[in-house]
Amino acid sequence: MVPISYYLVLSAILFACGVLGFLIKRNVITIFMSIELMLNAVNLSFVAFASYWQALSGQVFVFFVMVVAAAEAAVGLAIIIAVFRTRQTLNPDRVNLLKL
Amino acid sequence: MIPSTDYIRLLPELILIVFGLLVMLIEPLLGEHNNRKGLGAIALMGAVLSILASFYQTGYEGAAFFDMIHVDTFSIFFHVLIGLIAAVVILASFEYLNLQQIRYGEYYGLILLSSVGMMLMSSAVELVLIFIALEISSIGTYILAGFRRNAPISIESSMKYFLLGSFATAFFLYGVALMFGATGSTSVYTIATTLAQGATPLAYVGIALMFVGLGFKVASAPFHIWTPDVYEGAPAPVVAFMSTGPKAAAFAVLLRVLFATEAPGWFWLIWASAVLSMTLGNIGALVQNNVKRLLAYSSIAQAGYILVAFAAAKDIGISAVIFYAAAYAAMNVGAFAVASHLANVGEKYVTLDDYAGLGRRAPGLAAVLTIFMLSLIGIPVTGGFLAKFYVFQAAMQSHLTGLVIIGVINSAVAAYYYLRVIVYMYMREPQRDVPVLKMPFALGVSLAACLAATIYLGVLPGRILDYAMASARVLVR
Amino acid sequence: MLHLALFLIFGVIAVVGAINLIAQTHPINSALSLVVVMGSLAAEYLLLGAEFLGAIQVIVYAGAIMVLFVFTIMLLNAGAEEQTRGSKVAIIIGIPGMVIGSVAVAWALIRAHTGAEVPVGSLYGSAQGIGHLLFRDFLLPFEITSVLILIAIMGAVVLARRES
Amino acid sequence: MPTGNLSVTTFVIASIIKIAIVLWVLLTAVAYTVWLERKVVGHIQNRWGPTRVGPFGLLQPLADGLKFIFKEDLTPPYVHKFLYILAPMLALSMSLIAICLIPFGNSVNIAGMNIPLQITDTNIALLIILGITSIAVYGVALAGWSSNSKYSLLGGLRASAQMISYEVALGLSLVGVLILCGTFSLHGIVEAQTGTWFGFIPKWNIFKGQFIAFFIYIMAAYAETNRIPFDLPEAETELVAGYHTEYSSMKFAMFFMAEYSNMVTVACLASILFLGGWTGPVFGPPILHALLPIFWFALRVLFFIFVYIWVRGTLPRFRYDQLMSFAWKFLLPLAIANVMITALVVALRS
Repeated sequence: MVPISYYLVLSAILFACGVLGFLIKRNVITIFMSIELMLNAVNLSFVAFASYWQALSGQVFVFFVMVVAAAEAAVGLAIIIAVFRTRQTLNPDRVNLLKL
Repeated sequence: MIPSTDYIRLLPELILIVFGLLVMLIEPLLGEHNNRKGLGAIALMGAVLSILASFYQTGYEGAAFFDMIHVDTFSIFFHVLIGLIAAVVILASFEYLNLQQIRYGEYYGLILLSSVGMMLMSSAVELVLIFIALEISSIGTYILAGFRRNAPISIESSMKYFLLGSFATAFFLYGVALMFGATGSTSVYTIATTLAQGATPLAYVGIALMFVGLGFKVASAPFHIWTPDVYEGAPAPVVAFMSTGPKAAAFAVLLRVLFATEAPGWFWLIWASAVLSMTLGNIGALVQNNVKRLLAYSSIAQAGYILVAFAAAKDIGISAVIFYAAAYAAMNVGAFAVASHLANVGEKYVTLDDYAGLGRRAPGLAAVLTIFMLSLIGIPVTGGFLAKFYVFQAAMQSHLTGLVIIGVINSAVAAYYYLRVIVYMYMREPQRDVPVLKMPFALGVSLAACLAATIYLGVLPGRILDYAMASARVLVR
Repeated sequence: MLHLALFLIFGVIAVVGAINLIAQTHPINSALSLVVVMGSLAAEYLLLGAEFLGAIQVIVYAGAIMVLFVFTIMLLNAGAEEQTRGSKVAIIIGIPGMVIGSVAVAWALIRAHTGAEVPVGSLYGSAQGIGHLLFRDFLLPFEITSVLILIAIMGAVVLARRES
Repeated sequence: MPTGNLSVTTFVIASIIKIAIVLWVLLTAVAYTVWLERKVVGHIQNRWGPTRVGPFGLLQPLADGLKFIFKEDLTPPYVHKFLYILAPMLALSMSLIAICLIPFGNSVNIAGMNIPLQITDTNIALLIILGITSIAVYGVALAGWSSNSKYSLLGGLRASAQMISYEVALGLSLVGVLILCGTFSLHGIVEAQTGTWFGFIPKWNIFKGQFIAFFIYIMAAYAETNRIPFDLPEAETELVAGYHTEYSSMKFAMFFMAEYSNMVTVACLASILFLGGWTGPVFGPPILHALLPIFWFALRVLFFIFVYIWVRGTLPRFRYDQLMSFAWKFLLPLAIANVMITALVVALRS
């Protein structure tokens, strides 16, 4: 038997990894992948909580998150391809017409 | 079986979807070099019909689709607001698309479909649906931001918006997960009943994380960093759309999540965010030379004012938020519509210097922009004044003196940069030759609509205010 | 015992994969690490009884979304990332913010009485169960996702299409 | 519970024996599919095919295998070494894992124990197979990318795009079957097809209105396994050998084996999903009761493999854009229409 909190902690660790990746990576695609990692971590939380509450709706939520992730991936990668076409780089520091 | 009234409760969204599909289906039938104005007309018709459908909903309040959406005065108000924003932006885009050589009719389809998401955000009472609706509106605006494809700056702003937006969405989602963990449900009303029995730390953290996500969508500090860049790069009519529509919808969600669930522990979050937004927004705007960036910072500050009302007592606070959202939409869409007209081919003329001497070269346009600027400052007889007045009044009545003082000081600071635009228009000699195009009919109509709305809200606020009050009462029950 | 052992094995694989995602400099290595994370998460779902989700996780996430990533990396033929100094704002505000956030979440999780042990697969996420929810209670969100997908397709086509 | 009525020890032992048998049969089948292909294609083209090694060239597969083992294992410079080696392993192992979910017959009684003729059965077997095939795309994509060669990269890109596209149609073609059978378990799907109408028309899914789905499945399956007429990823005339241009010796053999064992899996799946699996007349002594279902099953699989080869000997290759538009503009709408009609019929009948 594994306490549900173990799953939650695992999910929190993965989420933190995703946030860290978003902050320090210097390649747009990898940054985007960090976001996907964060979504995955959240999904684990949902499944674990669904188990805790004995409510299938938590699992259904994960289903929707996957759909959203797929839609985001399609749009995001199209945007990245378009940026690459104009700038020939994936480094966000070199995509700098806009100052941040 | 699903009763037919459920479909009426979804009617505005259904109409938008149908017209969005129609635009999409007709677009490939048009030749490569044909004008896309016809598609715009179809889209406009869809937006107008959905506004009418929203009015028609008045007799059919209630829950639909197994308690997924809740049609009430609150949601109807936001439906109409979003429909109006979409319609005005579509009108303002006719000329812009021609000028910038954007030949993709999908533009109109995207505006309609992302409006579907925004409308659903305001009526959804289930976090699942709220999340999906939020994503529809976000993804639509990510794409629209990159629509000036031949300009690298546009596609870069799209990328920036997309990356930061998805990042914020992940936080929102984690917040939802923790909320689900704390209450065992994702329905707003079930969450409310569970939270009423006492909130766990999980719920507090959940609310905070959800606020991060929503705070990003409404561009409130400290989640505002993306705003100036994205607004600078994105096509001007799109900025008019995304600085008002998604924002109004996100405020609607925030109202529902915070007040309908009686969520715990958000007061200081909102307080801090309001102060930061007002201050950072106004200070940032002081040094801007690019009008789009200036308006971006101004919209951060405006979000701050709205958040002040959140912190106030429930009913008057909520009605102040609703009123402010309407006034803000009118003046901001108007200001960006003017900016999009002046920007000309390739959005070349967007700095304050390009606006110098506008008072002589295009007196009508300058006058209109002046009114919007005055309204953004909060000068009487304009909607902006009353909106601000109600917000600060609500805060005063709730004894939030500190917040009101900060807000008033900020308004005074803000007056400087808005007035600066006016000063440039009327008192500076133009540095270079900036051509001003003839005002096309469609844009004229949309500007007139914004102007009328701004003045109407400033002179005869009674009906809207009553309506806002009624909506507020529905929400807190 | 077996449950705990499996949880730990796949948990460690997932965390190592996530760290590897950050540590690798070439995007394709990062992508494959992410596939590993997703695979081990699918195993965790199976442990929690969500077998349908576990399968869908592999098919949709690892099999479709990540293939799209790999495909894009191959298409752009992007090399290893350069080590430039990124925006300082992100590091200065982001990292402390992340630490504070993690502490807050950890605190909430510890206080949340979720230490309850739940037997393996106590909530059996069968396809039937999920289907019933999806096509009844969650009918509207399900239908609305079609708008989401439509908007995504439209956007992807518009943005990635070459100018003629 | 997975162990059924067996004790854990017997379950493990039985499983190991089953795995050994299945692997042996599969690899032999793969070897002789190659032989059969060369023979049949030879005859179609009016030649003999392999004749030298053994009677009718029956030992040819053995000779080929020895050749692959003893060839120099060349790893070109400039490849991404780790992924270059990983790719063929991934391709082969995924195709071998898929086979362990296939039931070859009903359960048999050995020494009073009821042993299912399947390595493992789960409630979501079909989904797992789909998942495995979607992971298998990585083998091809990574092979193309890691070889660091233009031909390989183009082949890999083409292959992964093709496999993803056809997977959609493949998955949708199965939905009709799932609606009729109401389960993801392959065993359950076969069970749902037992019996006959009027005593002679078997109640196979293909006769239950899944005729169109069957053809969509077959076409998508050809594309998934990169076979003619959809073998664009390795179109010799344009891409040398596609994604495995830079591979030689055993690594190449792994891709080769993966392709043929995928063919076998796909054929098994087609028999189970559409042609009633192992159902068929059973008669005679108990030993025949046990073996006849396996025989019927093998017969169907053999039929599919023969059709594979026949098609290869007959049809020319598609052009790439034709291939893609065929998937998206023809197969996909057809599959969706099939799903809708099936669902409508089932809903109206209940």
